[in-house]
Amino acid sequence: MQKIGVFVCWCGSNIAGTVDVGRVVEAVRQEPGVAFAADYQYMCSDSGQNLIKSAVKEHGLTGIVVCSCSPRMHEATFKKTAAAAGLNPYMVEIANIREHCSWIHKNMEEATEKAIVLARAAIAKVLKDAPLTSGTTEVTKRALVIGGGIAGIQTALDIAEAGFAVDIVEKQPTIGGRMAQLDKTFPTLDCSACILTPKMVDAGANENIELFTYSEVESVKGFVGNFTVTIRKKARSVRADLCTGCGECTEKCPSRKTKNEFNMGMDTRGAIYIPYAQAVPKIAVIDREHCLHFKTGKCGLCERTCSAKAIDFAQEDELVTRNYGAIVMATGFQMIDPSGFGEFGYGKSKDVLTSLEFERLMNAAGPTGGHLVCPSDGRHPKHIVFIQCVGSRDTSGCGKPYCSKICCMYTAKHAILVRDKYPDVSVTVFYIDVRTPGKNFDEFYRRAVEEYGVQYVKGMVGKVTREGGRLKVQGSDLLNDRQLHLEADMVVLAAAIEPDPTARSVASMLTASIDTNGFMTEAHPKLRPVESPTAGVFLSGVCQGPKDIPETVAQASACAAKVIGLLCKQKLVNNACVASSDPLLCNGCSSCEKVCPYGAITYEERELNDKGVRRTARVAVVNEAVCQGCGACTVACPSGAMDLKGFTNQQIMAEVDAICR
Amino acid sequence: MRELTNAICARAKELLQSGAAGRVLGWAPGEFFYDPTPGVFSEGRLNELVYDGFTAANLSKYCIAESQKEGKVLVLLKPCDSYSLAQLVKEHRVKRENIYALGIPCEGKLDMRKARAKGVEGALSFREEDGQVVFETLYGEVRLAREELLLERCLCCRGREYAGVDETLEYALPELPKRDRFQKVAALEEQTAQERYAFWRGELSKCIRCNACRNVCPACSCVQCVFDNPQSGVAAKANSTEFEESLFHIIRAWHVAGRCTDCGECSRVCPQSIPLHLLNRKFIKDVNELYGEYQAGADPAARPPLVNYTPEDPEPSAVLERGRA
Amino acid sequence: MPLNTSAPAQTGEYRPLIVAFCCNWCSYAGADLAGSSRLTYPADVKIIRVPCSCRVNPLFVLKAFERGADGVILCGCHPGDCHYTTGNYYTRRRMTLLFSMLDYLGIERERTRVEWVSAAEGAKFSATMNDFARTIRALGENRKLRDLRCGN
Amino acid sequence: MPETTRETVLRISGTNTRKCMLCGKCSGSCPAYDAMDYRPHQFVAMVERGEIAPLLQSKSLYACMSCFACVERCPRGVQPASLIEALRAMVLREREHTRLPAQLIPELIDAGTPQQAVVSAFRKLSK
Amino acid sequence: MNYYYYPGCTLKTKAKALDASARAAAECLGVTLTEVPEWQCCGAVYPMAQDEVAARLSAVRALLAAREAGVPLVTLCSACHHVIKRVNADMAKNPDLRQKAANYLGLSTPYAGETKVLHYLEVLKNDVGFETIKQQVKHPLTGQKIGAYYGCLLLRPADVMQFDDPESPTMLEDLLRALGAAPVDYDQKNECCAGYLSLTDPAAASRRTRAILTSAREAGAEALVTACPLCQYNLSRHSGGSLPVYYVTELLEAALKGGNGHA
Repeated sequence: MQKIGVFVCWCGSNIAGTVDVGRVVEAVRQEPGVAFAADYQYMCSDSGQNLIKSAVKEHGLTGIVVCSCSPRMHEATFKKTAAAAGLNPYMVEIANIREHCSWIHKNMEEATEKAIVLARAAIAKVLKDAPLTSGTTEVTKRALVIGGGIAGIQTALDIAEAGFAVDIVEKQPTIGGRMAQLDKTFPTLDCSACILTPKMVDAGANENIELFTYSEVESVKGFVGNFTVTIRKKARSVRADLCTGCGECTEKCPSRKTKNEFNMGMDTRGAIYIPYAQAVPKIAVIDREHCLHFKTGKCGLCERTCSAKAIDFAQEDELVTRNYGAIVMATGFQMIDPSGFGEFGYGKSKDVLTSLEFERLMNAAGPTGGHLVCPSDGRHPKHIVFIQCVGSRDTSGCGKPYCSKICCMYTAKHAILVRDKYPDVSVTVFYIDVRTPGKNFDEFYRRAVEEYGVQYVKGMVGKVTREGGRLKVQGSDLLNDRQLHLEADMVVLAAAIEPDPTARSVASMLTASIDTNGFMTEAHPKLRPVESPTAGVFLSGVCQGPKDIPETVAQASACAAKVIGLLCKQKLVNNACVASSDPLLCNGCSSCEKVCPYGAITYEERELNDKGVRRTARVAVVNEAVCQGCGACTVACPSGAMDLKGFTNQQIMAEVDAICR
Repeated sequence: MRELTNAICARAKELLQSGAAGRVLGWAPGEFFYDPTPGVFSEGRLNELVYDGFTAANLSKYCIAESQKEGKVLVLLKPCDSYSLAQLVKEHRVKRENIYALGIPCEGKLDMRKARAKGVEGALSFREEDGQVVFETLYGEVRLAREELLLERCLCCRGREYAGVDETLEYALPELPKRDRFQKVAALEEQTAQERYAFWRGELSKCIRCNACRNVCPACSCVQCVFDNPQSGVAAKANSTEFEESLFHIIRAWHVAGRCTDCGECSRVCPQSIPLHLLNRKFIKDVNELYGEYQAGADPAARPPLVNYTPEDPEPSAVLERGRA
Repeated sequence: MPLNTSAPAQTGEYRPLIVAFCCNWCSYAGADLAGSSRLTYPADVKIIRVPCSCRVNPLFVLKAFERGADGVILCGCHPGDCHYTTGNYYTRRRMTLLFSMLDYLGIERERTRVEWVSAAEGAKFSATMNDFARTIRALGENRKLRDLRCGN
Repeated sequence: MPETTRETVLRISGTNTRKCMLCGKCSGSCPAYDAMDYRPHQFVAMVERGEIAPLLQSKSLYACMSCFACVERCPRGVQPASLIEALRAMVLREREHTRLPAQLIPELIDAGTPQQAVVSAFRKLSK
Repeated sequence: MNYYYYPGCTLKTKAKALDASARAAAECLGVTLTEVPEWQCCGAVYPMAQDEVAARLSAVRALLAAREAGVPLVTLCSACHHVIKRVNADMAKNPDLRQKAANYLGLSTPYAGETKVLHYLEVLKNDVGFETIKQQVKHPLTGQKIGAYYGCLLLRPADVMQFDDPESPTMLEDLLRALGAAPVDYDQKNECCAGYLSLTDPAAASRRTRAILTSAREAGAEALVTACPLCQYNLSRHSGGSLPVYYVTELLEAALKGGNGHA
């Protein structure tokens, strides 16, 4: 005979403001099996938990129902409470009367009625609960970081420092990511490459880190602690073990028309190339799409040039399969193509640039050697207009509804850099809001205005036109109640940033969820910001949401800490809610085996004692360490032999019954 | 017909003598001429074996129990029955190594209900002559065209291919009609929801829950049926309401969906003449239309449609919009 | 802010009973987000948490109807985003066929629905439930499945 | 007097002024900006605040070219042109506010003036 | 290729050249344009006020006629196209307006936007194909530097008009290229000529057209083309003859058939 205790939480006024908790308590007392019912202001507080513990002891409760917030919030808390009181933690059920009731209903009568029904369903379920114990599995002591930008590098370095092996998969031929393309960094104006390249070198040299550059994740199987990942190492056509990175071949390559990705296509590179001087690993790669040898079979100049004999035209993609305990998403971002905003003239005039292009234009290793000139004709500009929020905070269709977060600060940086280096160039910034929440950020923006005389105009540009070889910018100056018509030599668009498109396919392989904007969803937006809801998958950098460098690095290290915490564990406690098959009911038909995504079900011949009758039968057996408890098998099973612990057929039917009563 | 029966017996005898099997699963005379029943024959009793217009029973399901016994059993399978056995083998329900499957030809089986509806009363025996069935009755001879008496399923015969038999017995027989088996399903789909509801309510209300459909169905071969399991939550015994009563046929059709070979035994044995095969055929038609042609039992390697998917499968909502202008 | 969807139950007003099966990872979390965003939907909707939409046996759906539910809705992760990789693909086939069968039997097809709601789609969850509840209210009480077979 | 509530303007215009994030792109795009006393962004803000009366007097109602640049470029889907049109309609629906008496037409047109110009002027300026 | 054709009032009077050239070119290209029977003036201005029903009715009548004939409705004048296309969208998307229009017109089946509204240029581009036109050109406009002027009404609001990229349209240029001309790109091609104000505020119209003409001239244009009679009037009036402004169909006809003086 079960003795159930029901504990109704007020959650301050969050629940009690809309649900008459007293009436809920009264109602559930009448339910069969309920031996105790009480309400309390904060059931999750120490004293609330103590109330539960003492009630368990005093009334000899065998099961607990807590009517409170979502089980996603405090189910674990109350399971611990139950365990502390000597109950099996799986004898706890939560009735979600906050998120699913008090917060969405305004009428007390109605909300109270619903709360009672939800409580009844939980009671009906707990009456059919059985004590469960969890199994354990080993943890593979190796992590995979997907993406080799500053986020991935930092996460990998921290994990490696803690003594664990970690692999970085980067689709480009070098690690470094976006940060390598930046000139200076705000708000300190230190050189981006100067602070990034030592980390790239560290990552390349660290014996715990293995780099898979020019590589992509091909497939992912398994689950937390035991992922199996196949990585495709694309053929570089250059042998990594032989190439010395001397660069001879890149200079000799006769195919010179390929747009240089590193410089945002503002100059060209050879078909065999090293992305940039500080590349790690510094190994050449042949871009087969543009290589004359691969296109016509005629060239082979690089092969003849290479004294290390590293060129290998016959190289093929290589698949590497490894096991990992944890996987980190660090797939980063790209800038949107602002061509969708034709009014700004991007694509029509070469002097209209994105901020990232401008970044390269200012950089000493950039297409102009760091000389600020108009891309259209190489003239020295007199006036540069920056336009903020191009495609950010835009719900009209071609933009992004969110704030890209970094543009205000980098635009201030650009403005300062221009004014610092070329005091003769005037700078105007059109802004909607200047957002500078960050250490020394607002001070930096004020320096742009006060020390460098950057003109900040509150308003948006309506149209950029070409006139007399220059650009004409028509925009509003809201604070001065006028429409401006400014002549400019360059216009720089602070285009929105968006998650790198590869994130979507990788996330899909990891079964990690993605939000409507393509950013990775975190397990909890405030309390678990570096974990994906998928156990064993962690988030580092902009793949989770727009971030600047210090934030990215902070999150990368936080992410590493979480990974280290996982890899430190000797064993992982498994989900106790696993499938199990009643051999006496099993037909042996293999339907369940076919739908199991984890291969957790196998079949074996067993001798059975069927109510005194001995028979041998082919029956399903569930590997509890592998089963993740989805329940697909339970529905595939026609005889009902397969059931899911914690969510049994009887339990769910009982809930249905209680709700429909 | 006698000639074909003799041929079957002769081949069966050879097989028994060669040691390919130790006994024969076939049809034995029933209480009346029109209800031969499944039976197991030793070599000596082979002369009792019946094979005529009324040996409609699908013997596949009996292989589950027979294959568990000592020695090999020779089972006689009409083309459509062979798919049932193949499906059972695919589901590991039958020990295939204990079975010798002999595919035997079929000229379509007869429905005594149709004969009665055409005025055959007090029938004592029957014989077949040139596409006609001649009933000897208390009131004299009645002659009816064979085609008029064919079982519903035989009017939509799916042909003379066998699935997974060890050998087939060649014997020339006239072709059977090949009507569209989904015609009635499509006609129902065309109707309004009200009309369909009225149709099914009328049919399902006739059910007396005798379980004949379940007992005869080769796909309904669970070790224990959910309706007999008080733990399942659907068995009538466990409930005070009439869940099992009202939803039995939906659940039964659901449980055999993707596994049902459309052998039509359910409708044949229903004492209330409920067209139960129309439920199964609805699932088969949907599967064929939505996920590609699938015939249960035909391909031992093919994944059954309900334990399979493609990322491009249509959405439930889109499917319900079908035909809704 | 219109709150008509959560209008108090007036005497005589028909209130349907709606059972919503929500997968733990996406849709239940989406419902939580609807809650924390205070996006209302009618109290007629009662949610049952399942680990994955593929845990929902058609028997549960039929059982709910038989016990007096007027509408049953299943919510899961978007196809391709299943926490268990493939669960919702099976759900999709199963429910497609089941709903098609119910339709074939003449049960109003609007009484059953499958929606994919991610953990980020609180607004979609609320909108879906409002729409479904409105549909079910318009349909009225579900008698058909219970009466499919007359008592004899 | 015409109804002069914010709600009326919102209903007739079918636009939602609360979506505005005060970026000023409408006024940055407007080709009639310099001829206006109240500018497109001010229409949005003032309607939102319920300051309808001054807008009914505004000469901007007759300066707007209905070119829809503000509608097209608004990042938030606000339609300043629809607000201006709604207000113009509210004024014109009062007969005494007809801005284009028919007798004036002959002196405004020349031999080449297309019908379209006359028809549209009537549509925009009279009731 | 059969269509209902809605000429509109201006094409029957001051812009007969637009109408005549369009019909002639259509005939050459195997496009059959049947004039909508008893069409009424569309009103020349799309009523943005959501409570204006009467002003939408003549457009609905034309749309209804096309629905009954089961053919797309083709327009040519930018104003007509704008009005009819947007009213069509209203009927499809706004149940209130749809019902009110049905009540006014006494329709048993309300008009719900079933008719496909096409601009003449869309027919040329999508149904005839610029490539086909190119092959049929007998008198190519080789070397002619022509600026395309789109104006406002064809392009905006783009979500309803769906004519071309509202900021960087290319449809006219693509056609001009098919005709053998050398289109000139300039940034004012989609800016307003203030046509609606040409009666009441000629100064505004003058300012706007000057900006457009200057921009086109600076880019090297020696002529402009447009599809709108009001734009054509406005631009020619202020160009002082320095920059001829043609209807696009005039050039089309000339290229297909030869003849006309300017081509």
